[in-house]
Amino acid sequence: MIGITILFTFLAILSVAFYAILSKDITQSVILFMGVGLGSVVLFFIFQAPDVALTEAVIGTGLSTAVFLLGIRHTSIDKEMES
Amino acid sequence: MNLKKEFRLKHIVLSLLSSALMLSILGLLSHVKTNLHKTVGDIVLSLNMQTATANAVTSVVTFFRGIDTVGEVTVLFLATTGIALMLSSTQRTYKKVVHQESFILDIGSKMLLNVIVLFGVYVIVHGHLSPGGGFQGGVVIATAFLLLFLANPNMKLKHSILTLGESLSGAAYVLIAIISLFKINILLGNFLPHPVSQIGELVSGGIIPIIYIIVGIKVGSEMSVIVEYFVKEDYLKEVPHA
Amino acid sequence: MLDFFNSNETIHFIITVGSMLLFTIGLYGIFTQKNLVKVLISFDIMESALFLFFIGLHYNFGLVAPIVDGSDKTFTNMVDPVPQAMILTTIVIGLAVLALGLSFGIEYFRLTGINDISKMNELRD
Amino acid sequence: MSLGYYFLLPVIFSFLTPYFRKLGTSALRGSSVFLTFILFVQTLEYTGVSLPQISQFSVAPPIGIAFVLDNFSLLFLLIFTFSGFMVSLYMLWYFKANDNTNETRFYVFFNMLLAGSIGMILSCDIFNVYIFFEITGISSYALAAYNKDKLGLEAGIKYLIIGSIASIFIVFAIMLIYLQIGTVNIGLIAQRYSEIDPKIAVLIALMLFIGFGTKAELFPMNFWAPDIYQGSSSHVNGLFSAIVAKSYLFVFFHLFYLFGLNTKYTLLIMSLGAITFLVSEFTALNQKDIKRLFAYSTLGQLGILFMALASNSSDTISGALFHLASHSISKLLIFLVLGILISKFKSTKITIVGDFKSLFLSIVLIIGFLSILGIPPFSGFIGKILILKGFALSHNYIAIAFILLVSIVEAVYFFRLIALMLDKKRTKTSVPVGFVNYIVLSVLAILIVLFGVYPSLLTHYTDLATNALLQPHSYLQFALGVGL
Repeated sequence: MIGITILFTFLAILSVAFYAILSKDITQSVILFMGVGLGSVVLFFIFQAPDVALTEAVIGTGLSTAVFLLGIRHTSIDKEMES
Repeated sequence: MNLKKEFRLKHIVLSLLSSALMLSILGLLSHVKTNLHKTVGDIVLSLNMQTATANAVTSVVTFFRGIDTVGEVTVLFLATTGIALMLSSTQRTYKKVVHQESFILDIGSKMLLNVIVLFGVYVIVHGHLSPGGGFQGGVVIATAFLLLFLANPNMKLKHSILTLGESLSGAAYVLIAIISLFKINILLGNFLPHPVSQIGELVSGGIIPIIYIIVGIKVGSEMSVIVEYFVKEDYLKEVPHA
Repeated sequence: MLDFFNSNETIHFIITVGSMLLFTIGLYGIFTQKNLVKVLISFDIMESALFLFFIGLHYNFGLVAPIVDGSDKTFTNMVDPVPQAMILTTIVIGLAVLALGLSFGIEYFRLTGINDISKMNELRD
Repeated sequence: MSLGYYFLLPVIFSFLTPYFRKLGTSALRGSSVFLTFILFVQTLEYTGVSLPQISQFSVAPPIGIAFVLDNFSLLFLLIFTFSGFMVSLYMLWYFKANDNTNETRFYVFFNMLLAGSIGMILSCDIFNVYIFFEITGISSYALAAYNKDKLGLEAGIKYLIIGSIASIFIVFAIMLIYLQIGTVNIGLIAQRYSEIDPKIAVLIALMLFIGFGTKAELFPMNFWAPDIYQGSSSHVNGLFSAIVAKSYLFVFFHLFYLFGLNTKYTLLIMSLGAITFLVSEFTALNQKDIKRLFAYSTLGQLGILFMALASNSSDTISGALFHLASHSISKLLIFLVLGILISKFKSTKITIVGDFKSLFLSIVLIIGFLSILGIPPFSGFIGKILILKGFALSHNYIAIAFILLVSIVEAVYFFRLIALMLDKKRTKTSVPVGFVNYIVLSVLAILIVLFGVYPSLLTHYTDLATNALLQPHSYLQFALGVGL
């Protein structure tokens, strides 16, 4: 069971990461990037690394996404976001 | 049209190149050993009982590789200073966001703040017993402030208190290292009593929980400062030069 | 079928291939993306790939997290704690560098209105 | 004093910087001078002590982390602490003459840049080296972008991106090492490096080469360096050239010899160094920006150092270490003088060296130029001649011919600068120097002349350092915690 969970989580992470890179919309790619973090949290938990999982959850998924979302408004020329 | 084709071609070539590189690395990685014996980690696990810390990762972070953590805290401090250098508002003017005071939002966020801070403190204090510790708990506390900022962008943190917490906790960490040098002649040693029988209790492990609490205060205040700068940058738009 | 998936060799194979593919995606992003935020995201994806690789290869079936609870007070049959501590450090450093880079980008965008790293070419021969 | 203070003292000073600022600007500046002075004096004391020395943190290595000082790192420690002391004195003038809004933050980065570089050369744990690598890196990104102008920020962003790539590869290498040997202690890795599967060993060497080679400005990965130098302030360039690049160079060659890579990759590194030297000197010929010109000059000198340090023969390495010390001092001198000129003329055109009127500055600047070029009686001459002598003793005549030929190219642009400086037809403006700068610049110039006239003052240390590098037996013993 664990093996299959690992396999499918990896597939999910890979597809999410791929779309995060390819997406034209920066906001979308930030949110998708958060998906990579979430998948990593699941995997770290399976790999018996709860400390790393907690760190990845609060830092990789939580705070860095927040920092990105707060920061991108001032680093993009998107007209929609200016209004 | 032609340009677009060229662009696509470049993408294809680059992706082929990077996948070729990675495939070769992958081929090499099939030779990696995966079940090692007698690693440093095994020695650490066998020694870990002496530190009287239930969580081995915590004892590695704060004790066995303690100077790494001093460096890590310093990296965060440097990043905070750099962000403050970049985004500090000395040279620009901000306009105040017209903020409609919503009673429910205000009260709700303040109530949640207490719960989140309490959880952060729990994570920090139980760092040596359960997963978590100073870094994680500090960031949890910072996210509580993020919530407060999102509810009320005009809020201001007291910078003098944050600077105090940041500077003094950092200095305290280094001072603990130096006191230990005078007490047991080893920098960053565990100079407080840590009987093995206490393992699993809240007060156990000598200086290890104290270090994690200090790290928690430092990380919490630094991350709050980072969050505040980014929120201010985002919400309080600059007045265009007339 | 389940036995095949539940062997150490298989999961180590999945971890190696998966994390290296993730690494490739990040590398591809660095090569092709022009927006500074996306480049930073690519860096983070590459770092995540390395973390998964490192932590994953230290996991074998039957090992538990390196934390003792009340009843059983021996540190045996546990996952290696040193890689976890190292990854913990690296995650925090990664966040620090990322936030610093983003603040550089914000300030540069405020001055010039450029967020495209291929157009940052004031400095040249 | 325990070696740990080399890192802990700058850290505590940095943490307390906001409070020094509250006591007044002079307390802030004074604290940095005091700190660098203490570190320098302490390093001078270590010259009379039997080395290696070790001081451990928490647990004895190889489980814990320790700082080990041997003769090789002592030489670098002397250069770093001396350069740091000189720059902190120079900053006393700089912030009086220039905008000092963000002075507090500058001192934080300056102290930590020094501490990170020193930590990198002292630590005997490769993951700890990575932490110091990041500390130095973040300080230098912030220092590059410190002025918050267009050029500075662009330099900062470029430096950050390049630095992140380098650090990812270093982390990868460390992970592979841990997976293979199960340790991160440099002494233990060096002992067991031959046990690694040869294919993985190649991969590890490649990753370390990319990571540290990028930061040490070696040929295929040094395209970024001139941009950074052009965008940053001149005194920051002095720091980059005298301290930061040298610390990455230290780690590169330390690991190169400890892991036994010198048996396989000598020719590769030597040829890459030669290409660095050739390309940079030719590109330097038609530069219009003075900081960029000296960036290329720095790259060229680093190229010579790579050639000589990788050469595997003790005479050449000893000469290279002499040249390294001399280059640090000379480049620091040049960049500090340029800083004075740039803050006066507000321009970075190459012509500013012809526009000033100050006998003192002209003399020290010419001393710096001639020393880099390798004209007697200055220290750069001794450095180059020792390298050439070393190559001659190991019958490597191609390298000798190559260095001599490319040095002619170097001479072209240096003499062009000197001619510009001595040109009587240009309108000259007098430049205020500042009291403290008279001391700093004359100390640097006197050292250049002194090492040129009495090279034995320095060759004593470089010979010891070469021995420590090529016969690392005692270092390895100490890295495993024997001396405790």
